Amino acid sequence: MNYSYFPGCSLKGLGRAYEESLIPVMRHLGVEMTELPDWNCCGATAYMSVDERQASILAARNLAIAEKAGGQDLLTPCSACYLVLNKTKHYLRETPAMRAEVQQALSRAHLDYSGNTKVRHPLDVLVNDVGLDAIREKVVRPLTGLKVAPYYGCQLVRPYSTFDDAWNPTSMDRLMTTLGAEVVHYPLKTKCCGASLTGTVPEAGLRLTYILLLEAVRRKADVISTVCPLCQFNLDAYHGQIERRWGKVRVATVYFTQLMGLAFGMSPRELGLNRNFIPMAPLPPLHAQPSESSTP
Amino acid sequence: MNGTNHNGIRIGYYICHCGHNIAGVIDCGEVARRIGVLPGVVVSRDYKYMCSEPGQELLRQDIRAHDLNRIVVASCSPLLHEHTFRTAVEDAGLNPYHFQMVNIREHASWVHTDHAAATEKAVDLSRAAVMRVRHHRALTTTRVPINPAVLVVGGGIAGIHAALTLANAGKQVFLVEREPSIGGHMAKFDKTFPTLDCAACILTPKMSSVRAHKGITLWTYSEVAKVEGYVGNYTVTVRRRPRYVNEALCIGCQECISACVYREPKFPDEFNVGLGKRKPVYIPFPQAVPQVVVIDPDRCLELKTGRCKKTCVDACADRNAIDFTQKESLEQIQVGNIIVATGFRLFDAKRIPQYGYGMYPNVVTSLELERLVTSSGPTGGEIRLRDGSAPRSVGFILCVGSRDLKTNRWCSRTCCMHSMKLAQLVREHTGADVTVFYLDIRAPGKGCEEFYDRSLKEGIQFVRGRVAEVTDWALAPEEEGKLVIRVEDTLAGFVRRIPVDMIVLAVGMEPQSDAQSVRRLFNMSCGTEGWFLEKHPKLAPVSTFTDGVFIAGCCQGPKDIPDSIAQAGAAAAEAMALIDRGYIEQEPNTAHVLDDCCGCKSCIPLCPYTAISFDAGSQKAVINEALCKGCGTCAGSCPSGSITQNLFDDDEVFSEIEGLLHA
Amino acid sequence: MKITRTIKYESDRVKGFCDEIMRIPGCDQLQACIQCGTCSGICPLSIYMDYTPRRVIALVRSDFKNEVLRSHTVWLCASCYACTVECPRQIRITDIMYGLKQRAIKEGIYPRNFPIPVLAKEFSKMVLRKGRITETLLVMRLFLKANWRAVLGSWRLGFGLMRTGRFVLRSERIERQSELRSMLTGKNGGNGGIPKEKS
Amino acid sequence: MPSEIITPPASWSPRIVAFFCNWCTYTAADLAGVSRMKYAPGVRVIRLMCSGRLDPQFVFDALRQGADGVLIGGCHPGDCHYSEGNYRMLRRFRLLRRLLADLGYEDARVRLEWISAAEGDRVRVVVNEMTEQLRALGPLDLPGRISEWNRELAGNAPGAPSSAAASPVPEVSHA
Repeated sequence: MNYSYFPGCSLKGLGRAYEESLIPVMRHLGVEMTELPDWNCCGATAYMSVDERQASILAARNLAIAEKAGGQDLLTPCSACYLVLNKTKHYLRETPAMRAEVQQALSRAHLDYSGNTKVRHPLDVLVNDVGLDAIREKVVRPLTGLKVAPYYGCQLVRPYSTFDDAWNPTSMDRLMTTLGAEVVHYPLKTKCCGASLTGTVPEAGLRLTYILLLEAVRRKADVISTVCPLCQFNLDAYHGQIERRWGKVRVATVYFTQLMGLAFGMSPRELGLNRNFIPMAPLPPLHAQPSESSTP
Repeated sequence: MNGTNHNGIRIGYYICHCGHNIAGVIDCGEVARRIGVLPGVVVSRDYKYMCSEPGQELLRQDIRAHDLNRIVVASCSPLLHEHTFRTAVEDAGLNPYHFQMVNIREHASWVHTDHAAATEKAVDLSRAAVMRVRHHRALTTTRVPINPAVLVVGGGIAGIHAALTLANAGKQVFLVEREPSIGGHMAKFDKTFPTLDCAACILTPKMSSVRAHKGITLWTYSEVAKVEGYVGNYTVTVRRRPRYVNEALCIGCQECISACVYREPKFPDEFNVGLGKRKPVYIPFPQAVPQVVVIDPDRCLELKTGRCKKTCVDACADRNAIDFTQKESLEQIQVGNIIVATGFRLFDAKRIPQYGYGMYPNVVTSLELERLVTSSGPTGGEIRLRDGSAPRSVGFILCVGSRDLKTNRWCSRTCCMHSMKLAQLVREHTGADVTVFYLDIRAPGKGCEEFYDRSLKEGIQFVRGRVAEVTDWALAPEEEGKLVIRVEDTLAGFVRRIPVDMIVLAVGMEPQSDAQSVRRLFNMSCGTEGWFLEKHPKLAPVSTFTDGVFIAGCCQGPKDIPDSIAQAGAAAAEAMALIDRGYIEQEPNTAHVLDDCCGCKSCIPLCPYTAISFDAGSQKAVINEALCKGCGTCAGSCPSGSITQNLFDDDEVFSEIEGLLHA
Repeated sequence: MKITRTIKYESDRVKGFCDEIMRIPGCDQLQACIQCGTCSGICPLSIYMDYTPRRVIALVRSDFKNEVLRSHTVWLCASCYACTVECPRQIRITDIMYGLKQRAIKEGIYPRNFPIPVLAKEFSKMVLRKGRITETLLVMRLFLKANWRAVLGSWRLGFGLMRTGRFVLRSERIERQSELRSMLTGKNGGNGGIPKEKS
Repeated sequence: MPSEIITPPASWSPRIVAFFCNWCTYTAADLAGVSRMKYAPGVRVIRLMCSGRLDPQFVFDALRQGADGVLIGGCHPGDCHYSEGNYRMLRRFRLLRRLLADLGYEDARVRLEWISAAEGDRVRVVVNEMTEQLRALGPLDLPGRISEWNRELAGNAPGAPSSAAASPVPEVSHA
């Protein structure tokens, strides 16, 4: 399985632990990822607020480079990038005038956009292309007893994504069960984490993050599993500020790929787990695991 | 073609303004002027309303004064007024088929904004009709006798009322119902709005009249399997499912039910929408008609395993009504008209997961609450939460599944009133705080606004806003252990969280899941939403495009009980109008074989009505006019052009094409 | 208590504003709104907004341009798309919010002393210069520009990021930056196209 | 006869002759009207009881008389008011399509659509789509071409111009 890989700016910065865990996990499953040459910022939500045309060109440039690179599906781990790239595809298909404008801009760099590249999220690829059976085979250290709150956030499932339900997505739930973890009922799984408002308008943004943490604690989750660098940052790095405002809501938030890596027997450090503000409680030593752990 | 002799052809052309409908876009005077100069056109006029009595009179006078023998009227769709004008032409002494209609309203003025182009189109269409009408021949209709029996499909309130109306007029009626009892949705209701009179008191006497009426043959637990023939002469095959109880012998004593080897009712009871339990042998509800038990083959031990003690048979004793050997049977009946009253189904609330139906036990549908509030229901009329306690606060969410492009875009019309009725009953029974979350209160019926007024005075809270979600996570102390509704109070202008004990979802109506196959069975059309399509929303609201097939009740669209009954009466009257005339007049658009038929027989297998046969004597095909329904398929495919179709003759169509294109 | 006048006169409307917004791709369904409030009810941030999303739609439809563009509402939208997915009329409310944000920036009448539009503009400037975003640098710029006191307030966060190796100071940039800039601005090289602020 | 050949291509709009069956597509066109949907005015509808009545000669004749395209509308398969008239027409249409292709006509000139009585909007979409496609193809102008060929034949030119070889003259032999 070969994919183009669009890391996005966050995975090179605040979300580097996501990339650090994604790459070994994918390699372990035999998935080839080739980083898109000279990719640029997807435009994200902020750019959309300023200039729609320029934002579309930014996204389209990446899609055009992916086409030029061979047209494999473009793997996009960041939810914001995933949404922006899919949304741009959608609008360029729907609005011929905008498409013509974008096409003209791309032609300045001898690039061409056909709209055929599929933008995929690693969760989609892992569950639907690699398959849960293949993943189960690689589990050497089942996460038995670990209570996971699966948190999908907003932009992965809404509104351009089609691989899971917008209201009650289940792919990560199934993935976590495959790893041997116990999935807690987490009704806030698609609620917004506050996005960049945690930094800009903390009184609003942090409260959203707080509600997510509070519910995870109430449901007795050991760890929240995320798919998005911004969600992870908000739920992890703002813990101190949140607890100072509203009291203790201690629960670690990690990338779903980090949990996969742990189940595959990789070390926490290798997976970037040391980059968390709120550390995840170490898994019990392997020999304490029940013996059926090796059966698929 | 232009060689046609115009001598003797005197055409009158009339273009209708239809008030502003046509004249607002099309320059009618200009069209009349340009058509007036065509060869053969003697009179060309524009007039405000051609279909009005003065308009028709204008036609009749001109026919007499100018000795016209062909008439063209350009106005609305022929499906609307062709018959009107043919009758007017006939009144003036012309053959009604020496008339041609041009549709410049639905096909031009209403669909185009460019006045010049629409006028040009009206001229082209009119020229085509003028050229075509020259070729029209005098035709006569044939009369076919009508079978006076009527089939009514569906035994809800609409079907019951239609059947009784017809039977009371002395007609023979077959009433076919899929469920083991008639009664439909109405039988499940406690009280009816806006009068709050008891539903059973209205319905059950009608149900027993059906059973008692000599003119009605009632077949429950049966479905129509096949419909053949045409108006006046339908042959209908009905599939009768086995009840495993002989209807003629069962007296409804229900001893078999008490005697069943299942001591306690164990299986979800359909009538109580799963809130109650029944045994494998059961009677759907106490007032069921017919009062005949039914045995559920999926639950009955004997039918499943063949190894039951059959205590029911012993209980039935010498009446011997129970018959485990019953098989499905097919019965054939002959009827002249069919009334389809197959009703609706309720929207599945699980399709809107954010309201938590199926996830939170105290989220119920309006029909479930209806069963809880009924004294004959599973709780004896006590409104109870799943834990057995009485709710102290109840929220009603309206428009569930309705007015939503993702589910059903229509308004279901009854849910506002239905919810207000239930809200009043909840207050009456429990004294709970009731909040109704609505988008717009639609209470336009007679006495309905007054009912809304009364609901307000009863202390029911109304919050205008579509509920965004129902959750069980508390953010404030008063929310602990409750269901929390999050909604924008759009009148107050802010978001509210409202904790309640019970939530009632006012689920909308949608077409039955098998509406498409039923539609095909009776050769009807469905609208975009899937409701059966009436022939015309105003002029023919209970007719369909198939003559002799009528629709009544909610299968045509959501409506309340008074409207369903009114429609049922209208459908019965339409059927009676046909029956009492005694014959059907057939459109003379039948096909005929010309002398130059070479006898290749290629047309014979094409006819869907097997109206074409081969005459060995003359070595030509022959069309049986009584069987021909006038589709023209044979005429369209005859390799030697030796079949013509009346009203759609080659000459007529070719002149129409020429007229359309040649300025 | 301060008494304010809330009546609106016809002269307060900017005729044609709604039509203008409806021409933006994705905003064309605006007129189908039935004012049900699902958007506001599902919006996690509507509780902080001066006008709820439903009211923003109503204001746009009635051409109350200044009220809309000066409101905090559009800037508080976190783009979670819940409203877009839930809207029973399939109105793309999030995209309408974007359309309004662009309009506000273009006209320079967004709320002052409010960090979100500043973030959006700093973000786009950084992309135009470097092609990529270095979050820590962006946040520092933002704090310096909008609210320098916050930099002191969040020292713990910054320290934590450094401790966990997530505080990146090396600026990310793409190789063919001038090519990207010429695509975006339609000009070869230069610094054109960076939106200018009206005063 | 067309005294003026419409020259400015911007204002030229194609003429479509449409054959609609009485029960489905004609009713759908009525519904489009009742719903006040707007579509291109170049289409002219001829009502047939069933699409099964459509004689292929009607199509040839419409093109010969100057139509730029022909649209045929019938009930969806399985929904024919006469059970199977639309299937019969479909069989004929397949043949007709091949014949037209052999004669050099573009596929977009003759189109078959199943449109039920409820699909008023489909009428609008199909007419507009077809109008755009025909606009892109340009005028067919068979009457003009036929008279040109007739002139050439009368002039008895031995080396016929290439346009004649590429352009078809359908044999129409009705009436």
